[in-house]
Amino acid sequence: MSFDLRQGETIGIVGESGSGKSVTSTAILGLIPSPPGKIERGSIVFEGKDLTKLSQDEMRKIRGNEISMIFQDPMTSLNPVFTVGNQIIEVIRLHQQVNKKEARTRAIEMLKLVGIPEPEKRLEQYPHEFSGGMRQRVMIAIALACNPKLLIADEPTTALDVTVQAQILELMKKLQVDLKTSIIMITHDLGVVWESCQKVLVMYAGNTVEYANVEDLYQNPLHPYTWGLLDSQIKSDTVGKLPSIPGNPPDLRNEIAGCYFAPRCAYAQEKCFTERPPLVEVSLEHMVACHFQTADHRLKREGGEASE
Amino acid sequence: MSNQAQNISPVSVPLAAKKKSKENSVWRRLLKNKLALVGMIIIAIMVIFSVFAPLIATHPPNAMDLANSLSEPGVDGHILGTDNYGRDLFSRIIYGTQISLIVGIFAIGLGGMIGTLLGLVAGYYGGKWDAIIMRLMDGLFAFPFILLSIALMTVLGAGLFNVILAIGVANIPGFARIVRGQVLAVKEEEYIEVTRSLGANHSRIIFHHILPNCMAPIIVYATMNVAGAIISEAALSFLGLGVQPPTASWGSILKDGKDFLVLSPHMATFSGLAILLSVLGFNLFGDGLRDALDPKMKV
Amino acid sequence: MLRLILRRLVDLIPTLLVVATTVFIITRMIPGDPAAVLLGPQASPDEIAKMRESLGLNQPMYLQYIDFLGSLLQGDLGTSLGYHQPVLSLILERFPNTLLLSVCALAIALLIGIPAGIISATKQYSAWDYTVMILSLVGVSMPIFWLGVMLVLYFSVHLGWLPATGMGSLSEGFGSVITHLVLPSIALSTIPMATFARITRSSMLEVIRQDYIKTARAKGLREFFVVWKHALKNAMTPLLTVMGMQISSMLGGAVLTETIFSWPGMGRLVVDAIENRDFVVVQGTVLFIAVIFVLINLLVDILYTVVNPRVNLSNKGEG
Amino acid sequence: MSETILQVNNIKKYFPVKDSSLFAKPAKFVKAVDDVSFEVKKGETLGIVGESGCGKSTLARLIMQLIRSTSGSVIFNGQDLASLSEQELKKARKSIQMIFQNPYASLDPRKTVEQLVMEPLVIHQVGTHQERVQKVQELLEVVGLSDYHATRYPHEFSGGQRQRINIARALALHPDVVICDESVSALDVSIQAQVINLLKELQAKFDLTYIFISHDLNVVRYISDRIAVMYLGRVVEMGTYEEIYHNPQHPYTRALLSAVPKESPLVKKERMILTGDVPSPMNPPSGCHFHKRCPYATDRCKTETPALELFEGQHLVSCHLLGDIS
Amino acid sequence: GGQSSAPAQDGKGTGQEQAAAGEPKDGGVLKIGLSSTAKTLDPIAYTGAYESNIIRSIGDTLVRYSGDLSKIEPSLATEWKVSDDMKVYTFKLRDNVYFQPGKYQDGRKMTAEDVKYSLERSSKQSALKRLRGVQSVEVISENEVALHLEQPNAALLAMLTDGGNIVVPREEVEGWGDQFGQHLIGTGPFQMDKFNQDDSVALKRADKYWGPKPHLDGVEFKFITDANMMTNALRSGDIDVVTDVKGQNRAVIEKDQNLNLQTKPGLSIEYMGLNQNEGPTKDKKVREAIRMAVDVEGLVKGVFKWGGAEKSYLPLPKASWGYDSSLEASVPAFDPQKAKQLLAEGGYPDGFKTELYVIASRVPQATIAAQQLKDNLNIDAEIKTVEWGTFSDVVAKGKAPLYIMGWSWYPDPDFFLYQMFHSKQIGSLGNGYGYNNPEVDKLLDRATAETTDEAKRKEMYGQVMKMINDDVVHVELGLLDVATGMKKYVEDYQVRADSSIFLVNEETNVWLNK
Ligand SMILES: Nc1ncnc2c1ncn2[C@@H]1O[C@H](COP(=O)(O)OP(=O)(O)OP(=O)(O)O)[C@@H](O)[C@H]1O
Ligand SMILES: Nc1ncnc2c1ncn2[C@@H]1O[C@H](COP(=O)(O)OP(=O)(O)OP(=O)(O)O)[C@@H](O)[C@H]1O
Ligand SMILES: [Mg+2]
Ligand SMILES: [Mg+2]
Repeated sequence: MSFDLRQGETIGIVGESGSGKSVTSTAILGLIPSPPGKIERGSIVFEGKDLTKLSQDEMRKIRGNEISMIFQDPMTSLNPVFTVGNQIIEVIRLHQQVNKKEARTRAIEMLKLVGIPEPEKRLEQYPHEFSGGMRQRVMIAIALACNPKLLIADEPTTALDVTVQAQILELMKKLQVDLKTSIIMITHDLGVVWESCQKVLVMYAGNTVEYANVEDLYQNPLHPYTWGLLDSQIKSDTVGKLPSIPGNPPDLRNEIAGCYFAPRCAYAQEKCFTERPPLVEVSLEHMVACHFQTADHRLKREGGEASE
Repeated sequence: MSNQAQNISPVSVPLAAKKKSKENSVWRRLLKNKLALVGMIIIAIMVIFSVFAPLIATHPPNAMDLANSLSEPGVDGHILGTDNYGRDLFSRIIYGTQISLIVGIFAIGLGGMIGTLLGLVAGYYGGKWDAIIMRLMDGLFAFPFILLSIALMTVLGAGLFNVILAIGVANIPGFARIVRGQVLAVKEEEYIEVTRSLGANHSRIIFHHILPNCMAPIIVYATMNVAGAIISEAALSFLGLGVQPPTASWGSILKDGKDFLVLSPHMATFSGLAILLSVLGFNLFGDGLRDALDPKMKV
Repeated sequence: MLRLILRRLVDLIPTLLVVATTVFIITRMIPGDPAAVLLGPQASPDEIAKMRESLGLNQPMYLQYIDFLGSLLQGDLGTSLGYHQPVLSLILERFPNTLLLSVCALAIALLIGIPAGIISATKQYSAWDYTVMILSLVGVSMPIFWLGVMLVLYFSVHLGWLPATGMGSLSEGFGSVITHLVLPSIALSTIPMATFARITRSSMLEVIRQDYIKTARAKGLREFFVVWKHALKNAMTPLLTVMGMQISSMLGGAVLTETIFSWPGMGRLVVDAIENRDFVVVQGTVLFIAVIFVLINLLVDILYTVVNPRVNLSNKGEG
Repeated sequence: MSETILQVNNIKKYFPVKDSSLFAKPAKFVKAVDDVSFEVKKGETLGIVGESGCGKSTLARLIMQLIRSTSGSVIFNGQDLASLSEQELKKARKSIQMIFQNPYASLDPRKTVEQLVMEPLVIHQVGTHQERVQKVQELLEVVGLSDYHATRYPHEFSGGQRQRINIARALALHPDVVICDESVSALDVSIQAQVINLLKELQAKFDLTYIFISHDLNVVRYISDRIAVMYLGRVVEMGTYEEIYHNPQHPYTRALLSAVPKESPLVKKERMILTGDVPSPMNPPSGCHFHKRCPYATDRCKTETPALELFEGQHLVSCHLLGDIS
Repeated sequence: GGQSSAPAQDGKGTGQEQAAAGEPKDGGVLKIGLSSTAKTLDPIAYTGAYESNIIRSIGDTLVRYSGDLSKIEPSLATEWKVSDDMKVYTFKLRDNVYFQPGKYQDGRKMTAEDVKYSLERSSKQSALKRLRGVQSVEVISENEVALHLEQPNAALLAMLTDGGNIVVPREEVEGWGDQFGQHLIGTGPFQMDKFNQDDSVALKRADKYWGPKPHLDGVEFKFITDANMMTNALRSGDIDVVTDVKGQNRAVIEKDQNLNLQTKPGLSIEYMGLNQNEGPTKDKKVREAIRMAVDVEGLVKGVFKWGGAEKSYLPLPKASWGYDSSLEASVPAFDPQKAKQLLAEGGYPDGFKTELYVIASRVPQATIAAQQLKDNLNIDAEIKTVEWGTFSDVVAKGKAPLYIMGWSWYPDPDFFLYQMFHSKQIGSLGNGYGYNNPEVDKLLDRATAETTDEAKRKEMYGQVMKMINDDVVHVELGLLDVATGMKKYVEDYQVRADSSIFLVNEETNVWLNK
């Protein structure tokens, strides 16, 4: 997969559970546990540096400092046995030459910034004394404590309630404006993508199947998987039987020769099972990986809603 | 759901076969695990030793030759030398396998079973039961092993069974505590509540759901304690509780060997090695079994 | 918290009553007349009879029991038949020695067992891992007397670095006690060390897969801190349980170690007392040990809350 | 459709809060469910929405008699469930089943699918073993799993498939009422659609009654005939789905509706972002529980608890400002 | 074998060594390892031989045995005489004897009152009755006391040598009460310095000791319960002297360049007791068969692979003056054939099943004996290893069909033969087989009541042993050595057959040659 991202921009990565979204994002930080994982090939260029070529030490200086990350589940991503303050101060002192007191002041500032009332008191509390939404805000505070240039948000709102989810998305938007941070937003909820991203990357089984601007993708989705994804979202006006993608994602432990989506694809033909389609740019800044969606050939989308 | 019936393909796999296949899968997983396999081979060898001792042993285990006591390994056809009575050490270790195996397995089995049961009850029911059982366990833990053993001997008389009983009883509190801790965690799992919602009674919940999910630490703890049990047997035989001379057991050979440690270390060394090997076997097997019983472990 | 402590202390009463009764019954039940054992082989029957009388052993059992409970209520553990001294003072004289030995052994076990377990877990399936695991199995199957004699043969007899037995005394300087302490502590520490290594390993393997470890790494934390700060504290809970059990059995008297190294501790006291049928001492020590166990369990429960703020003590064990 | 199958009357659940200090009065409670009443008719689906921690699961547990209510009653087919003996309750449980929130945690990891689905049959001693095996095959078929899945373990399945296993298990005893506690919340969109379709199919086929709990309003709307909105242990609004979606009255319902993410990148949606978190049920605000986060709150809201009153049709609302907010 | 080098190792030998080593040097602390813990040193309360060894360095008795145990010598009493009816013993006391200073007295002179107090305390209050049959002690003058006996007792002087009968000051006894056992005060060469429970007892030189001035500054007794560790401690230099050396440790010490092993036949015998009243052994033929079927020679060699014991013939150790080697010949030799025949005559041609009780430390003896009984007579003697408390209970109650145990006490034969064979002792451990022979009883009584003359008494004891031999009560097994290991630099250390330790007296004065 490949994509690029400019300052202050947000890219959304969507795809079902297990489609490799988290692996991609942790790869950027060089955090794929090895063994078993390892980056086979390719490069990750951040501000001109290839992150895959950096040493562990250099990488550590970047982590949490220039690139930071918010994980999927706020309930399990904070260390339960340290106070929230401890965990924020830790990252500040790690990357900035400040003393304990200054770090503490900064931590309080951060908590205030993400909208946690009584931050002085809250600093001394443990994660389990926070609600899910507050924990996710703490995670954001940790991630933003060193003014990173890039924030990777791995499903930052999946575990949260709708109202809290709305709050968090709002907060991230605001912070992005203030801090000029670029964001990689990983989610399986297209609504979140519409809400907050400029570009979107659709992943299936570890591969990028489509990459486009958000509007473009919404109006003119090309990959059958993207169609399925769009269709199965329940909207305020959905009635009748829900369109859904039949079957289950493939087991990636097995060798699969063709297009990963072929077994579930209504449009699949023989070729799809034998040959992996490359990701090609079919129109301006719109890339798709499908044998039958090319610059000069289009599939006709059946069922669902036509978006032309 | 009868209206569905015609759509349903006939049951393809006969039931018995299926049951078997499940057991098979645990077994297969065990066999696939190389370390567990090593463990099983060790245990198998010990079982063979204990069953076929008369065939394997090179000498009668109790035949003394006082003139040739404590001879070095290899001398006069004594593979591992002789003990302080001039008895063939190899043959005694072979014969001793049986006692040591029986004591190790049954004592831990007994202590493990009772301890697990108590731990299950304490952890599951909590409250008063928990307090009573666990405080009793504290009390039992406080009892010196020797005192307990002498008392048991008095009531029940000496014998192999009482060695097992004494060591078993001494092992109860440890199991109870470990199991209780585990139960406290498992009983909060959602699938336990699901089972309750299906109308299951306590015993079904405890034995069909909580217990299987507590097995991992129980197995590990049990296999680790086998060594202790085998060694304890020697301590007990000196109190008159249990296996009496001239019957051979690893523990008693080891303990006898202690008095010749400096000049003739082979007695203590070989019996110690036998214990070590069996412990290795049990632990490897235990770890393998734990993994094999855990459907999540990929082998 | 205070409530819990108080409740546990109240719990202690029935425990002690049960323990006291059981130990009373057991000591009266086992063969061997204290008077006869005390007087030795040369005693004549009428001397033994006189001795029994003077020890109060010819009273009816229930009276002895009532006497025993009565003085127990007044905090009196009785007077030793063999030492002719109050049992409590006998215990209190030896308990610090046992405590010292156990604490040192525990420290060694922790300082080596936990790092070994951690390294084993962080390098799972490496040569290191296998080495540590095999060594830990050797550790649990190593008979203490064997290890003790070997240690002494090498370090005391061969190298002459350390004294072989005894405890030394503070009057010869602190160093004397320290040097006497080394070998018995090492011998006593092997089994707990091996246990800790195994428990730490499995518990670390669990913890290290958790999300918050990923978070810590994503912060740019050194692996060292990730493991030793973030992971370890989370892995402590099962370790504490086992630690509590190990301390309990050590304080109950590391009988073998104390015997081999002639360490003047509780273990020897109680075994001696059993062999000499010094029932009063047996009763006293068993009760004392029971109290210690309950206190250690309590301490472990309190420690749970320290390593894990989620644990709510008042709910634990009573809910 | 008109026959009432389940009735919940003024049910309350107060969890006592254990305080660790020695001298505290034990008078503190979490009012997880505070005076909730509703009825469900045969064959209908009642949706319950609300934020995390508002008492949805507790309500479900109360109905299932997994926990005892502090007061109030659950009447099922005319029987007060709380008054039943152990044995009678076991019988009643055949008719009410629950599908739990978390498909990952609600399956015993050490049981095969067959054992799991067969469990209710075993517990209630339905049929011979042979018949049970047959039944399991049928059930797996019904939920769209194949018979070769029967010998596998839960971890070998995706979330959607696991939820199917849960559903199969819940259906094993032919229940009348199925409570779905966030049964699809943990699933991916495409899987979620599969499961919802399945639920709807089954409802049609077996005339099931659902109580469908979720915090996803679109899902609830899609599946439910009537919807109850809960906030901090209380029902704040209840009505048919048209009533709730097209004419929401309670400010909280409105906030919930507006929090649903955009459905298109093309529209600009004005969202009503609530401030603050759900307050702790241990220490709920006085008066109307919602007043601290409500942009319209008046002084009256701070002191006086509003009652759940009929607004129009079947539409019940609990707000002092009923009709005043545009 | 330690025995072969015996000449240099008996009491006199040390004297020659001393000459070779040159002038004794003063100074240093001698560290002695004892194999059991001293619980209390109170003379009336102590129970173990280990404790009495410490007591002997602190206090003195009126009389003591000479180094070779051949005769009673003066100690606090300079001379004594026995009345004709043998019921009054009069002692003349040494005059320059002072107690060691303590908390309740400052080292005052010992008086006749102290002797009276101490001996009466022992005879009335001592749990172990170390002064049996003393009716009263009379202070005749400032330096003269008389002991009045209930009945004649020729063994009185032997009893008086016991550490339990040292003279102690009343103030200290009463002042310390229960604690006196940790703060013993006496008139001996060393005084209590520190009592570390279960660990060690440290003594320092007593300045006003009446005897020769000790060369040593002090003595430390260390309690080391594990025999192997004791030897290790000797080798590592933790201690200078180990007592009670057995088994492999004998060889280990002999091999070590820096160590000396001194060994001599002791006052300990081992035997198998044969139940006289119950089971197959009730029949004398069976008992004879058993005795003949045990190859004692082989057994002793097997158990004591590294030496330290010899075959025993009589129920009396050779170190006792009562020992009569002419009786050895009347003990039948090992003869399995004849044994088998006797057993058949006794009605058990195919052997029988029985039990052999033993404590853990004598399991090797039992193992070999049982094997021999099995091999030679097809008797299945199931070994019952029990700990001491149970053993003494079972045996004293006469419930053990066969048992192996040991006996050791003063050199006076009374303490062996009376204890083990007088019917009055049935019910106690000594006569656990229930031996009852009125003739033996009579002789044993006479031997202490009629005369104090050793020759006459020896004759009577000889007759007793003959009868016992005929009745087959014991199978005598081993006669154990007393073996002591020590650093080469320990000089003038006397190993005594009764394994008592005297560091300083008229015969010896231990010093360190380093
Ligand atoms: N440590 C690992 N070892 C082996 N396989 C892994 C590991 N981590 C992830 N995978 C596999 O890589 C694939 C992609 O996983 P990833 O976590 O990136 O998915 P995701 O899109 O983030 O899913 P979700 O929405 O559930 O977070 C999955 O098939 C997963 O099983
Ligand atoms: N056993 C219990 N003891 C004490 N408090 C409880 C208990 N169970 C639930 N609660 C509390 O009751 C309140 C309601 O919980 P409940 O689980 O019913 O919420 P929910 O609406 O299902 O939330 P979610 O969406 O997170 O599942 C919460 O504050 C919870 O902390
Ligand atoms: Mg992910
Ligand atoms: Mg819930």
